[in-house]
Amino acid sequence: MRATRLVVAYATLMLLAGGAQAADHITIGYSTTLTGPLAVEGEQMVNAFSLALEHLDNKLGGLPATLVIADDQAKPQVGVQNAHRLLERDKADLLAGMLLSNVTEAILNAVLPEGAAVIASGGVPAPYAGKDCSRNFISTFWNTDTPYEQIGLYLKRQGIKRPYVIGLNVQPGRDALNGFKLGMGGEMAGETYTRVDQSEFASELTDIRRVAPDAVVWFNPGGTGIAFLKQYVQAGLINSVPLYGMTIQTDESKFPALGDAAIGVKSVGNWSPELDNDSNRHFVAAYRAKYGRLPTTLGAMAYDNALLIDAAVRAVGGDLSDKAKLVAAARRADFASVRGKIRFNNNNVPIQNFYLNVVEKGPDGVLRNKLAATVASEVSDPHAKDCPLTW
Amino acid sequence: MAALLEVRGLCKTFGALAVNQSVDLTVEANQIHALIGPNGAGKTTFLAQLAGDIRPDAGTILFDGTDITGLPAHRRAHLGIARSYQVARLFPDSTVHDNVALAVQACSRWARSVGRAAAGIGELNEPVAALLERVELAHRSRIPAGILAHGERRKLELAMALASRPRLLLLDEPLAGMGVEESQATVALLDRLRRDAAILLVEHDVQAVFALADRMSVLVFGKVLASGDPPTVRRNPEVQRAYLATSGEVPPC
Amino acid sequence: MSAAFVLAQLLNGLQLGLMLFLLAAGLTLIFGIMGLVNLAHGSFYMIGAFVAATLQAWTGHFALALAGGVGAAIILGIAVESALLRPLYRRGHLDQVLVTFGLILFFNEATRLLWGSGGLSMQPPAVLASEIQLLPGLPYPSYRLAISGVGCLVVVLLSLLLGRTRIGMLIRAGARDHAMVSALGVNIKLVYSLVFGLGAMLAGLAGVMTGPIIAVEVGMGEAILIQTFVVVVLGGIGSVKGSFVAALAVGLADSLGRAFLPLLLGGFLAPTTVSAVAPAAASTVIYLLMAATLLWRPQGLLGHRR
Amino acid sequence: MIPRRLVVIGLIFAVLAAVPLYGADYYTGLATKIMIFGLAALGLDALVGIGGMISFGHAAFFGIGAYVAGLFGKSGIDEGLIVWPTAIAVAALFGAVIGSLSLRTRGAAFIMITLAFAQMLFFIAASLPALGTSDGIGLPHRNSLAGHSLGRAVDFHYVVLLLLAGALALTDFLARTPFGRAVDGIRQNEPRMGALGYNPTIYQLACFIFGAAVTGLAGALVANLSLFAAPDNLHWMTSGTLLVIVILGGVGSLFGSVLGAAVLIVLEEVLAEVTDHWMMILGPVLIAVVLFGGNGLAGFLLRRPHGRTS
Repeated sequence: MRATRLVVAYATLMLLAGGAQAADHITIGYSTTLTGPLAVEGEQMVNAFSLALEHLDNKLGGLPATLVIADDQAKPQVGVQNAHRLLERDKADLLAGMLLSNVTEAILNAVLPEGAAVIASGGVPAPYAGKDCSRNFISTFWNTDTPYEQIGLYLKRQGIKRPYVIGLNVQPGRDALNGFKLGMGGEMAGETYTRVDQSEFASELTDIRRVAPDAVVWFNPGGTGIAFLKQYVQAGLINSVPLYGMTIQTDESKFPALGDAAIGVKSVGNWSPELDNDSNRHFVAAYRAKYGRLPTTLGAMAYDNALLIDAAVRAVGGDLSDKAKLVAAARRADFASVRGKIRFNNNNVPIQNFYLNVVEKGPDGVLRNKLAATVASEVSDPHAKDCPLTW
Repeated sequence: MAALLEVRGLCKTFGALAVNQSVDLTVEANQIHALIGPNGAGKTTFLAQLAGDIRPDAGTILFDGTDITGLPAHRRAHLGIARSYQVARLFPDSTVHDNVALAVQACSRWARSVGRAAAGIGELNEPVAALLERVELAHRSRIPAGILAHGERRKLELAMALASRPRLLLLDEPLAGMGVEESQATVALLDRLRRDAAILLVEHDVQAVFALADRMSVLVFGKVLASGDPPTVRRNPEVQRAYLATSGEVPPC
Repeated sequence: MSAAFVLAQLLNGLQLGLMLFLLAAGLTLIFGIMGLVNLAHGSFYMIGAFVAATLQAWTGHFALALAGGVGAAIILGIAVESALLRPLYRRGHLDQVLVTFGLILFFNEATRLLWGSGGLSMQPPAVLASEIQLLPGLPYPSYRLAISGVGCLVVVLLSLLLGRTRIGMLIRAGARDHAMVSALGVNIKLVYSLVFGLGAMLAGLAGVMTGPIIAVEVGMGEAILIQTFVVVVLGGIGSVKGSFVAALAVGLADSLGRAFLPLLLGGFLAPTTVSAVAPAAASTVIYLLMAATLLWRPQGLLGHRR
Repeated sequence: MIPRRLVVIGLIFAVLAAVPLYGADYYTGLATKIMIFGLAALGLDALVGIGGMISFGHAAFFGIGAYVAGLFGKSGIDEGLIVWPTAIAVAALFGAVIGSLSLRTRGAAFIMITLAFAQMLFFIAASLPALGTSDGIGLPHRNSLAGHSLGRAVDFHYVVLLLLAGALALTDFLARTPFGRAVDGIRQNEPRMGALGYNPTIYQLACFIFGAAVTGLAGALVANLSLFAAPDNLHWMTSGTLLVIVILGGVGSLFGSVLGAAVLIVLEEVLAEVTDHWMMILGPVLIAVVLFGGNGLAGFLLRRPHGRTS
């Protein structure tokens, strides 16, 4: 009985104090994958996010920032458990990071109903880009079908008639290939999904040879994707049938494992280290100086993630109590994205440009993605129309 | 009267080694039939085939007129064949009492019961007490079987073999490792058992064998050398040459 | 569907089968002789590949990489056997499973600590980098043929070792009947170390050989380990010959399943249903093969009842 | 005098019951997770510790339970009194099929076959769009119990506590029935049991099905905890984790599963915060426990040669 009265008294006190009140400190709960095959991507994200914090003097929107990092082990259930720990024990003001869309979806399912704010830089689960879009969630990245829709539109313009699609048999893989079909339209020459642990693709490659398509579109961002690409090159197919995928499958973090097999591979992405703007030049140079290599797309997204939070917190004057207000501020925020100026759609996913990248070996013998062309400008993702939110 | 157990032409080879070569053997009801022979003669393998642990390569086993050659061990047990083992491992983690209780419940209506804790079922526990009394192990009933002395394990084996009220007991060296007194008591017990069941007895203690056996067979190199009542077998010159004469009176166990 | 297509798919299956055999041969002997359930067998595969990839990056020579990778697997294998696994032979399977499970965690994480989580690149030797025209209309990567060649060579050498040498016969006898080896009075510790080293060597060889076609990355051993288990059970524990037959069967079933199931299902199902069901069906083929075989022969194709 | 075993069990449950009184939801959730994994491992301990069957594919039943809850959630049925018994029944059914096939072998082959079957289910779950492939199936919200919402972490915690206590009591009782003793006898000496007249396979299969059912219930609960059924629940690493819990807790002790789960989950939480390379510590810890640990935590607490010796 006494306890109840205490709680009531406390609540009244808070109400009286109420209204906008600037916090004196901000804690970011950062969730990503730091063990298993995807750890390499998670490390890039943490590196880039930390770099941004350094550039901002360890402050976000003027508030001294604490970063608490949690490893989701690429498992949805671990991600959910971490999210609860970050929010409840570490008193995180918001969650950031996020890598795999299925882990993100589980986390969003768990924390959004409780009113938490998630300002992320990972893959957006299709439902949360569409009908389940939320005022408490925003991401600097994309949902996987968007780049593939752009690949489809691009290949159609290039006169491709009979593409063969091959994807990892996971939900993002199916989303991606459906996105491609949406952009491309028409019949596929073949459609194959591969097992998550499959590292031997001889059967599929033989099938591609049989079908003789005029292009192959692939989705396989994990370690088995490296095996696929190497085998595609070894089978001599790379010279006869062009291969297209998204850039994060063939960027900096994959070069050590791919080696020269990556040369000539074309991909579509929303960012390139060669993008010419102040923020990007600063980011790429600083990243290279600190970590000795070029950043990856996921790193760039993580850097944007920190800049976005910084701008949002500044916009609400340091008041972290109203999470929806914070996210709303983020979507309107004027921040110096490494992609130049970007804006957010009604579903809180960026409207952004897409570029064609080609892997080449520089004069120094180092592999890099060469920005070859702009594929599309100011692209909205295909789910935005399903999102009921208006602003 | 028909024989309780009738074995015809039983053969078993392991690789190149013929362990049993066309063994014929008959055990009458309520008789003790001793099976003797030097080490490695194939006696244990023979018992294992009767009990169903090893499948013979050829031959038939008839029990009470039924062909049981292809039956699994547990089905034979239900028909009334019980077996004791040469190397007694039993259930080392369970108490002496629980060892025998397992044997008692095996062929009772309680075997698959999940309705009551075993410790509270009188129908299982009373026979256990009686059996332990019978083999003089009652005082050891609460200790794990794994820490029993060798002779005590033989007694426990015997109690478990008796638990199902079998019609045929296959005993593999029940006296091994027993002191003189224990040995005498067990011989007396086996002697009394004759009233309830036939016994096929593999035993190295020749004195005990001659004291107990109604009939005996001599197994050498997997073949039955002689069969008959003890005096006849004892007089058989081949037996004397092959077994008794070469290895002395009492073969080592 | 052309004959060349079918033939190429058969070659794919054979090559996968031969790689599986390299892993399964050692595993089945270790199971058979020592009664040891070794979950960490895939770790030797991984270590072999990592060391080879590193050596290739340093020296540029494939042969050196091959020798180094296999050597590292042998050394690690013998070290693990004598330091950790020896006390386990007399313990139950449960303890073995847990210790080798702990070893997997350790090796994976240690590898990540040493080499980072990005994985390494390994290239085929220059002479084998392209594809060759096997038949008109049948180009095939020459490195894959080389893998099959190495696999066949190992089959021959292993059968000579097991069939013609005294130590080989001991190993075979021991794998068939655990009690036999000690009965023969040989130095059992030496035989155990030999067999374990042999198993680790074959696993390391498989890792080095597949390195150029897959991603050399942490955890690569586990994906293939479970298929290897299927091979060992299917062939019969302790039987190298059985493992050979089963490895080819599993390799063919897996490859052909992935190649032909979609086409087969496409005959009577809608394309969307095929793309939904075929991957699931193809990935269960080898397990169904195993279940069916066990119904018929619980001891495996060439295994002995034990 | 109350037996020490009961005192220990009483203390464990008292601590678990007290967690929500003192901790935030996060700690309550952690304690709930410990109980759910303890329950899953209890099912496995019935197999391993009493039945002597080392299954390396027990995550199959954990996953089956989770997916049953997921599929019900998707179709809008969220009454625990319907979902949980169904999860138990479906897991038992799969247990019957997998068990009867696997029990055609023994020893090492049994270990590998159970592993292979679990992998098969993993690949089916991870590849079929109807089961959500890699995403698994989300539950819109937690199951209710007889119409009462379990949305609050505390309520769910106590329901899991009761289910765990019930399952532990039932398993403990069954182990003491004639049937349970027979299963234990088969673990100790299978040929001898055959000679006594038991058909070992029947008893082992029944034990296998029981263990599958218990773990199936745990699966339905874990889906409720994370509002998610994921292929990960079926993965062989989860099977390994369950075995680790059984060993840590003490094989055959039954209640030790809860202790094992507590130690492993807390260790994972603590180590993961110290270093990303926590598996490098966990691996050797595991090896040390197996080599030098005696019979796990239960063995340590009871200081008896074997957990099941009465």
